[in-house]
Amino acid sequence: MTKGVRGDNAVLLRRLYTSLYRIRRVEEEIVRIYPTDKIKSPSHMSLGQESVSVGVCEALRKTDIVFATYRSHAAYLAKGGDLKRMTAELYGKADGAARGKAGSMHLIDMSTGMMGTSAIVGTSLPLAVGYALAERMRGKDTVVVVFFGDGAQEEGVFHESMNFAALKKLPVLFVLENNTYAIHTPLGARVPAANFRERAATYKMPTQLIEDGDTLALLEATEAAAARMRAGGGPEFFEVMTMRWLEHVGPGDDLHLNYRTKAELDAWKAKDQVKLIGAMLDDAARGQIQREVEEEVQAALAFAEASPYPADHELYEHVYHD
Amino acid sequence: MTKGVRGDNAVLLRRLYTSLYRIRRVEEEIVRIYPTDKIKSPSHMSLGQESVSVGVCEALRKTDIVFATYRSHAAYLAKGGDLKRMTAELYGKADGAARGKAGSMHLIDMSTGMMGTSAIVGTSLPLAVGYALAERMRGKDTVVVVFFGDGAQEEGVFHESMNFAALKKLPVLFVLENNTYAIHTPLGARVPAANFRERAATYKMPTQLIEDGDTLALLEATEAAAARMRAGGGPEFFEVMTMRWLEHVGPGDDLHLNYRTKAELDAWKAKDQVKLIGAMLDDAARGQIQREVEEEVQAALAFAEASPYPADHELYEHVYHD
Amino acid sequence: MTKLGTKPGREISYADALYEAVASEMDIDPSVFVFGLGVDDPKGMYGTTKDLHVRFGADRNFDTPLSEDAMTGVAIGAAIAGMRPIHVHQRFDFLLLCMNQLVNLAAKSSYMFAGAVSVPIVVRSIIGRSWGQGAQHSQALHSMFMHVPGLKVVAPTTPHDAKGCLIAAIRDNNPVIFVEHRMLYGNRGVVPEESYAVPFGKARTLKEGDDITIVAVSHMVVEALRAASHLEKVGVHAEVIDPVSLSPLDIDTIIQSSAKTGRLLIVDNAWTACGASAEIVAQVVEHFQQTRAIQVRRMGFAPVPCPTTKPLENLFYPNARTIAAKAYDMVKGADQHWLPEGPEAKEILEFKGPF
Amino acid sequence: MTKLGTKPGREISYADALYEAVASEMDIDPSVFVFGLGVDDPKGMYGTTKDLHVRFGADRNFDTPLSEDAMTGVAIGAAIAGMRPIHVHQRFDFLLLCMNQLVNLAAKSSYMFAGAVSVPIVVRSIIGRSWGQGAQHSQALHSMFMHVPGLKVVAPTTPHDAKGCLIAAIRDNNPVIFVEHRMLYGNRGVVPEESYAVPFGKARTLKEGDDITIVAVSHMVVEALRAASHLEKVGVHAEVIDPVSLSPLDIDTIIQSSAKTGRLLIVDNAWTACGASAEIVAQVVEHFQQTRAIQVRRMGFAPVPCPTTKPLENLFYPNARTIAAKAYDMVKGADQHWLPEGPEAKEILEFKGPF
Ligand SMILES: Cc1ncc(C[n+]2csc(CCOP(=O)(O)OP(=O)(O)O)c2C)c(N)n1
Ligand SMILES: Cc1ncc(C[n+]2csc(CCOP(=O)(O)OP(=O)(O)O)c2C)c(N)n1
Ligand SMILES: [Mg+2]
Ligand SMILES: [Mg+2]
Repeated sequence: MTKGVRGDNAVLLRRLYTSLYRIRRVEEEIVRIYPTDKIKSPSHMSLGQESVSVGVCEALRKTDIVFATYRSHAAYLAKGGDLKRMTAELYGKADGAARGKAGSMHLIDMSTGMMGTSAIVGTSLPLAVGYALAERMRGKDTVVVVFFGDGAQEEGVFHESMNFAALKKLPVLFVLENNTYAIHTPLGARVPAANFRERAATYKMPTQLIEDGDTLALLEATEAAAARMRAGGGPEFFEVMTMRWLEHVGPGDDLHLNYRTKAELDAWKAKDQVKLIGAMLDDAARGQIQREVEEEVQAALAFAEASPYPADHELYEHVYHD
Repeated sequence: MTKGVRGDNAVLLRRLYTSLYRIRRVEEEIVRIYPTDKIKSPSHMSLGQESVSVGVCEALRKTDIVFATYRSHAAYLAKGGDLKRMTAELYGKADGAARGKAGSMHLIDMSTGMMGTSAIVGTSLPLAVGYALAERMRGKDTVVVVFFGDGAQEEGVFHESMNFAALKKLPVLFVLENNTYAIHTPLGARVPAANFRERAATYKMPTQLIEDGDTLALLEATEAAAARMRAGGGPEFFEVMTMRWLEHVGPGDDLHLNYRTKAELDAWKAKDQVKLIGAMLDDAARGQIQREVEEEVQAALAFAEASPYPADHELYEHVYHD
Repeated sequence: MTKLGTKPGREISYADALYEAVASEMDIDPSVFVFGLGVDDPKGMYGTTKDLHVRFGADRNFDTPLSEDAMTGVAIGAAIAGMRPIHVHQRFDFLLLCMNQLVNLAAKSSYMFAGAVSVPIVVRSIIGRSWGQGAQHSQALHSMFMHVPGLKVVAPTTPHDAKGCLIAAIRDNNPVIFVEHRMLYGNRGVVPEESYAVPFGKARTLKEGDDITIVAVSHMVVEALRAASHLEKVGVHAEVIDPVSLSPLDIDTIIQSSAKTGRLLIVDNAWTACGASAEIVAQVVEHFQQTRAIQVRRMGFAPVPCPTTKPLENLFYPNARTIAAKAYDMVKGADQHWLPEGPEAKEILEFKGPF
Repeated sequence: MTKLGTKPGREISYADALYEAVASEMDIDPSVFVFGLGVDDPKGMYGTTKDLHVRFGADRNFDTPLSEDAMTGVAIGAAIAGMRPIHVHQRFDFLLLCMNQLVNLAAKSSYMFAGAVSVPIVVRSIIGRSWGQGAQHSQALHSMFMHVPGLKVVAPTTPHDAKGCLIAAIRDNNPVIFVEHRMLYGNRGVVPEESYAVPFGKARTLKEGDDITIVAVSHMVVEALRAASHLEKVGVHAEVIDPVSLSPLDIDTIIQSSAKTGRLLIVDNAWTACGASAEIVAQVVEHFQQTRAIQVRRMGFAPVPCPTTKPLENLFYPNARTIAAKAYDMVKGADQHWLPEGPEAKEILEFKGPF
């Protein structure tokens, strides 16, 4: 897997496993509940890709900023987003992260630096750059991370955002979550070569490849990159190989669609980061985390169930700020 | 300058010089006439950059296609566009290339493969790709050239167009006319590094640098590239170093604006391609060409003067095709 | 005024009608091709492009990178070269990435070049709704395109018109924004098997009535027809008009009906500000001037972004009951507080996510 | 109804008024910054941003790569972080590259996130005209933005309002599309030296009259005032209203004036289809319903792309004479064939290219 990590390995591993397992369990519950129609919100599961968010966010400060995508659950939770407000949001309830106006595709928790996500592919890239510009103008040493998919790099705004971030030497960490598919379309149908780091390097930014969604490698790499960025080193680029286990959107499997193979998916499941990190803990520690997470998840779901729907007059609120 | 060129050097050189000198003289005349207000059309002079269009277009067939920019005069004429219809267009007259509806920024001559130009930077790039796609679908071996400026490569659509052309292996020659300025802004204020060929190479296309707007080098390079593209080799990318002599738009000098130095401009003027190619001819040949061009240019201006303005009812024509 | 044939015949869905239109045109015209994100994927754009790549070859129905801006330019370039590309967008919202090419290039080329080029492209734009599509997956921006000379905009509602308009759009020598609504895809209706074009610029009167004219756009036509049924039960006879084509717009049919009823309610499947509904009102009153004061009302999306949570989403859209109530007030005088009973639209009730 | 103070005072140009607004806000609020293509170049956006980088530092007035889409996103991201960016576009036409960020992100963020973020950006959009700007450098697309909830749209006409509205726009906590017209830049007027905000949603009656209400937008206000002078000479008293702010729109002032005159002519500096003029007509007739049949007419760009050649360009735009003629017909009855004598607008006559 990876070389040694920071000082207190045990504490760190417990934190990582808690974060990973929590995302996993919440999503498993979403999958279970989805068919009941209680969650009427197109949900793009992070299941299988949890480690990308967890590895990166573990290296960030609370004041650092994360921009992510409609596949938002992992980043939201990894950056410390409130679980109850997330479940309530998916239920469309008034206690949701955005009072039910956002749904799964637009999670937000400003108090933890989790910026609201967008359902238009690639659109958060320049926002992250702009946020970093603002922080730098005010002399802060904030690091801004933007997660995006392999599909997003095809949008012109990716090129424009990389160019500008590099030009202005802004502290933006571009994290390409390469799950090799955009919905059902493999990379081969979209790019002449999957040489994303090579291209990123032409913007004069350091790049790194993280294989297998390796949580610990990502954590270490992010810590180092964040330190360089805080010191004014300019943007960096990570390509993280990973795989979603479920269909593009929704709770189901999708092997019957035949756009990817069972062997391919099984290979990824065999190197499941949640299991691998869990295996580094002893049974007692792991069991305790699992029990605590279970309790928290069930409490969050109960909270969502109990929360009221927003009142009718809320339809007209929040369009403008005074 | 460059190594030997095709068979009948003398004929070729006469053709090249005619083309270069013709563009030069027309633009000198536009500069002269402009203050009279007869040409009410924002004109972006090619003056100083003639060789880029001439070197490339000389290597093309009449059935090959050129997409260019609002800085359109050189490409239009080099691809064989009708000079009379061009001058009449600048005068806003009914005999113009587009009956006065287009002006300098939107020259077109479909009969010679000169596609209508756009005043929105970068927008012709995907059109060229689409045209090439269409030709390939119909089994034709047309080559499509798209000229664009160093500013255009900053637009997202450049990235998207390069990616798609490379993905589909389309016969598009991307010709970056690098005059190092976008209006008054130097490259240093717009890109972290001027490594355009490096980036183009990441799209898996062959790239070449042509220094000093070298007409003959460009001709040779284009001939070779066109042959490869006709054989299915996919898109290629040229970066041609060049310099405009006049202000961004309009007939004036602009050294008083202090965004570039006299020394810089003088260095370019010293390697003027029109002069250099002219010097390869003997005095008699050069003199004859100059006289012929002069006649043609004056005839074209007289034609433009004499042409009527379009009739009022034309305002409503051409919005839709039946 | 054109009527839909009511003679019995083969019934197919709106989605199948779209498929049939494209397939039949691809069959007779080799210059027609289809592309866009997901058109050849296992779901085949809700079935509307399902096996075109199998039937006509992989280069005539192909997926693309996520590059809406350039892909629009590719369509324009191919059209200038003489092809008839159909560019498909899973959501209308994504067209916001294509505005530069559509408005600055596609709409302008014929005119700027005095007819030297034509740009026969079809831009299929699917409006999303339901299951929490939210603010960025539910927009209907047809009025932005109606604003721009050089573009055509059509929004067929019935399977019959879906097929006929798509065929007409493909054959049209101009850029056509083809507006579809996801909630119409399952609707079934009589669709001739043979090829036919529904000409643009002809509205359809789907139901006759003397008391009020209801002009509805896209999915709102379905709701307006339901509203008209509610109204019949209380003795109010609404005339329901589907413009079908928004640009060009058949204002004459709307004017004639308004002259008859004296009341005009326009229900757009969009926001009203500077919308199709505003344009229709303006043209109607410009026509009548002071010769006739027509009572007019507009309904449309609430003037807010679309919320995801179901209770608010329900309020965001006009529906059969609120349309009926508004029409009733217009006929009987304001604030009658009549609201018919009735279930939510079945296509919305039955729709299951995730998308 | 708000009136412009007529007391004498310092006169400056519209362009200088814009400069003064930005400079004074940058002075008092460190979160304000300016960026866009050419803002710090030797021409300083026609002087409106001339030396801001010298006065306030190179990071508060800076040029950008040609990347309108991302730069809009950069503005939004910076605004979410608490800054107040002003993004300047040399031509309104370039905003077509920004539609996705402006409509899908800027307009939606506050609502989607239930007020957790605000997006206080100003998008300065300069309309081009004259000297053959042509189809791609002369568009005025404000109605597209008026259509979208979550955005504000203002189009000041006088130097006084240019300064006051820009200050208000900068202080506004929402995305504001700030519409300027190149032909207004040289116009001079009384502008207080001190800082002041002109509140949005208040129209201005620039001239009073009883015979007809002329509502004009942007540069057409200047032409409408000239038309009103022509009309005075033949005894027709036009009231001229400048909405100043298009979204929110002060329809009350327009309604009151229309009630007084019974005639409403709207002259937009844009196409009419689904335009601001359609929206104003619709709101006015929805207000009066059958209580009052107001005579209404719309004028705007010819429904074609803008041609470059001067004779056709002249026909493309309404002008003082054609506006006066239309108003005269409305007051006296159709087809009077009266057309006042008069020179072309001086700002257009005097304008020399190249751009
Ligand atoms: C601009 C835009 N185009 C298309 C879509 C439809 N769409 C949603 S997700 C997606 C695939 C994105 O793939 P990728 O960026 O690799 O992210 P992943 O879903 O794999 O996490 C597409 C095409 C969209 N939402 N936005
Ligand atoms: C999309 C867009 N943005 C901005 C402009 C304004 N503009 C016109 S030309 C130009 C500079 C382009 O520079 P480059 O591509 O290097 O071409 P050059 O003028 O040097 O030939 C700019 C910014 C425009 N026309 N279109
Ligand atoms: Mg992916
Ligand atoms: Mg340049």
